[in-house]
Amino acid sequence: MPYALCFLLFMLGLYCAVVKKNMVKIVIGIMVMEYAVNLFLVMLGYRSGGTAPIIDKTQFDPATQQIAAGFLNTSVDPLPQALVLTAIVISLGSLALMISICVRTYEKYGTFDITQIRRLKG
Amino acid sequence: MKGMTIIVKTVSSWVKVLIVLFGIYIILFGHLTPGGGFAGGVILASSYVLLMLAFGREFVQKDLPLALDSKLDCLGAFFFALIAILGLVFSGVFFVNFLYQKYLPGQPLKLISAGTIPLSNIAIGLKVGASLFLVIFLLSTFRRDTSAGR
Amino acid sequence: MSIPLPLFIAVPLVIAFLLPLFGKKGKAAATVLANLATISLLVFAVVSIGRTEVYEVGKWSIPLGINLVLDGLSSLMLLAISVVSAAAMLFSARYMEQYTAKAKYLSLFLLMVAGMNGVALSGDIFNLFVFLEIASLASYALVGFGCEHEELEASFKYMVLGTIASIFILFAIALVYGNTGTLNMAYISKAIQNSGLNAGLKFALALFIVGFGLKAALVPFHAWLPDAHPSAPAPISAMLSGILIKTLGVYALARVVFNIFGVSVTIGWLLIVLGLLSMVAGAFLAIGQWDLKRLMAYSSISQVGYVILGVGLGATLIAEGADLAWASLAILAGLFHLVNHAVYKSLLFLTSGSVEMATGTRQLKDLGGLAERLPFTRTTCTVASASIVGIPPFSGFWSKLILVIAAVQAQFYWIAAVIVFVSLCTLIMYLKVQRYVFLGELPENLRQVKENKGSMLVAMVFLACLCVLMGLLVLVPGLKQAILDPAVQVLTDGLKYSADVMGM
Amino acid sequence: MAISAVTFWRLLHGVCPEQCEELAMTERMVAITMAIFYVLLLFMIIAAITAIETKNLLSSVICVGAIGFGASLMFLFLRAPDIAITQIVVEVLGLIILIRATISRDLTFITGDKEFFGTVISVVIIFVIFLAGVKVFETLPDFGTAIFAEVPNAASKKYIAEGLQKTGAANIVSSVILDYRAYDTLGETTVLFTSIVGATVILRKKAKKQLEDPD
Repeated sequence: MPYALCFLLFMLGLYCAVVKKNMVKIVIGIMVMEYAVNLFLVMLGYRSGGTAPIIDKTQFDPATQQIAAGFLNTSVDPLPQALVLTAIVISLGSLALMISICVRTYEKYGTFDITQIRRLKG
Repeated sequence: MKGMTIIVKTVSSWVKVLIVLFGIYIILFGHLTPGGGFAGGVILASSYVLLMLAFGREFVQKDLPLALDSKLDCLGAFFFALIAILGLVFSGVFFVNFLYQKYLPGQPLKLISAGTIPLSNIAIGLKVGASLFLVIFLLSTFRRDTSAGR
Repeated sequence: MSIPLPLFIAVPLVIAFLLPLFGKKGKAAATVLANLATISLLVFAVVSIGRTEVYEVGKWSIPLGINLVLDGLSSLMLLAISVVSAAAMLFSARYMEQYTAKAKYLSLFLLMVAGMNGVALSGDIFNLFVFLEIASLASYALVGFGCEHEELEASFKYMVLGTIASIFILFAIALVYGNTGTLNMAYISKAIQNSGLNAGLKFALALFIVGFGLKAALVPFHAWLPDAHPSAPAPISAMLSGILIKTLGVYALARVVFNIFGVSVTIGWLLIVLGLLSMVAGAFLAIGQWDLKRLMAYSSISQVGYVILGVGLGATLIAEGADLAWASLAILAGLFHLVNHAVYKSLLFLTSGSVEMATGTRQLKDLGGLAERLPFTRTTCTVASASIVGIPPFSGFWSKLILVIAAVQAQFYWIAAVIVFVSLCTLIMYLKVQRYVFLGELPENLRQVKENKGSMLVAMVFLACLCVLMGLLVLVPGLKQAILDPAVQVLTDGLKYSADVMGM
Repeated sequence: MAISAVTFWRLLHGVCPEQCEELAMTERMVAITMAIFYVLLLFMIIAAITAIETKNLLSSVICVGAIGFGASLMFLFLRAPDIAITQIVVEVLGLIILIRATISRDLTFITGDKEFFGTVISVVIIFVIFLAGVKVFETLPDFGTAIFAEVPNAASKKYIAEGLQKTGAANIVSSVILDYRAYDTLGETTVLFTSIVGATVILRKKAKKQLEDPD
């Protein structure tokens, strides 16, 4: 069920990116889609009642170099978290580039409305 | 735009130091606590963004010239790639954590541990901080130039 | 001597990181350095022909770490990427003098090359996504490089569709991870073989096809290409049409469909239909264009259709359990056409850049009679046109011939008919180009036009020679066995990929 | 009530010391967490709808910020403090970038009528894909049972068990992104570098110069 809600968020973003005629709104739609995918990835690695995948002093025994069994059995999946960190940075990068293009286009055309930005045919 | 009132200026010049310190802390302890090079770098960038908002753009230009900023951006990325290539040089495989495995194992849960991971964090922090500040600065200056032109 | 595989990515990356440090004064040095990078990549790619290797980055055995896989298909792609990028880089040395910020341009160019090399070599699905994003972001910026009205508009359109495609791909990767618990392509493939395709994986496959189809500009998803490719500077158009859509679209799609999910009759027919649609629609739309580069861009859609058709035909034949020889013939035709198209379409775009630089326009109606004024451009353009149309003995002829033979042998006579028909349309297109650009009356304002010299000529002649010689790739058995056959083998082996990678 | 307050405090801290382990496994705690997830998800969906439909661009951007902070809280409860921190700081900068782009433009309000027919068709298509997609999630493991726990020899199991020993980093996420999958992170840094170079290129003042200019 949480997956489905997350997918709903994704589809809302897709709707916004496809239907809206304003450049900033399109960017917003893309951002919403990115949030949804990131959330979905992290949700995949969640365990009910889990702990964060960070070992602190209480879970590590320096003498025996052993990690507490409780950590091994409850830690959530670190791999999707690493992926999401990468994905967040990528989305920030594409946001920066996209906004630059928007701002420059605004300077040229004086509008954010893509129905009026139409010099290219087809 | 000459910046905001004296109150904002005074407060932000104090807060800026704290933010920079916090950013450095997040970067340096990235391998032990939540955070890391990326988050820390963004925090560093936001300290300068705060200065820019409070004092105006010229002030920040004096503190951190744009040319220097873009050089830092390139160098940060270059250092990170260099860490990868040093792995190739020292251990024969790309991206080996050669420091941890060969030269400097360190103590678990201590600041100096994990070999190249803290170094990578520093390189990424440098790169991210410089580049994000650069893009925000460019976006805001660009707007002013065009509005002045009209 | 064997080149460590990460150098394919590390060399362009490091040089790209350093290039923006060169200011205005170091422009010449930056150009030389960037050219050295692409030429060394070409050398690496040639040296690596025939090598198969799995490289575990950071000494982490898979699936813990990321692996780079060099097999026949990857080395074919690397070869195509480095040939086109070396020529385009050489061409831009002089062509890009008309723009500012050349060092940044060179940096973005190399980043794009690094991204494509990363995609071609990656053995990890998420890593493939990351490098795909590098190449895509660099191309968005390069399309808008001129900062004119049309360029920004095209760049925004391209960027929106491209980003949506990337998000689809990321979502599909998440679904695959949720179903199989791994990201390594070989391990995913093995997990799918063990468990079969469930609804989640089918949905992921559909998302992959839409995502990569958007990147490859197959026909229902082609809206961005005719705007984006003409808007870019000519060498970048050559890179985009020549190789980017093939690496990010066709190669990645083939890898995912053949080696990870496994072919089925449905997927094969889907690819055939997409290919045929692209071929026919692209050709029809191209004939009506009056902008030189726009015409070539539509023709790219049509030509990518051939590649997808060949690959899809192969997939269908494999899935139906037909004779493997025919399937390999179809795939051979597709891949050979991919390489051919990379060479002649980039040459065509370079010649269009040469015409545009000499005359300042690319509207067919404003041009004419340039045959005497631009002799080298004219010759190279004719060679490339002859190749794309498929006149023997130029390269395009052989790949189309093989494709027709494969279609006839598989008893899809109507597909063979469509291929021949689209070739005729292509002939009309390029006759139109010849007629309006090089023949006819020279307009008054173009009397003073001079041929471009230096690096631009070298790049065009280099590619034109390749166009003539490419036929040897299938005619000389040794070359075919060394370059094309291993690539075909990778696709026909299909799911054996996972065993191959884990075994190495 | 008291229990939930304690739970909440512990949730906020992400890590759970041993003494709360038995508490953590109680169904009550799981139920509370699930309730929090639903509230946050609904909050994000409402914010998304507002962001999409409001006419004022600035409010729209601020609603996006609300989604981002909702996502950040969600990450915190999903035990991903690294991502939560990154999400918050990225959100702040992203908002600054977005607001810079939109604020004090001539046109902050969207005018013009919508194409009713096209909108309806898109809504229907997207709804159908949504219904198809919902079926798909039944093939995933149930929420709360991570996939890596079910797959034999999953890489993540080894990361958790051996990460500290093999890489020396106590933060397993850090050890994954900077050691096991450092190559991805190189790619990520490159993406950021590419986009910044691209942005400087797009925002430069003069793009073309006359060829006759003697450099």
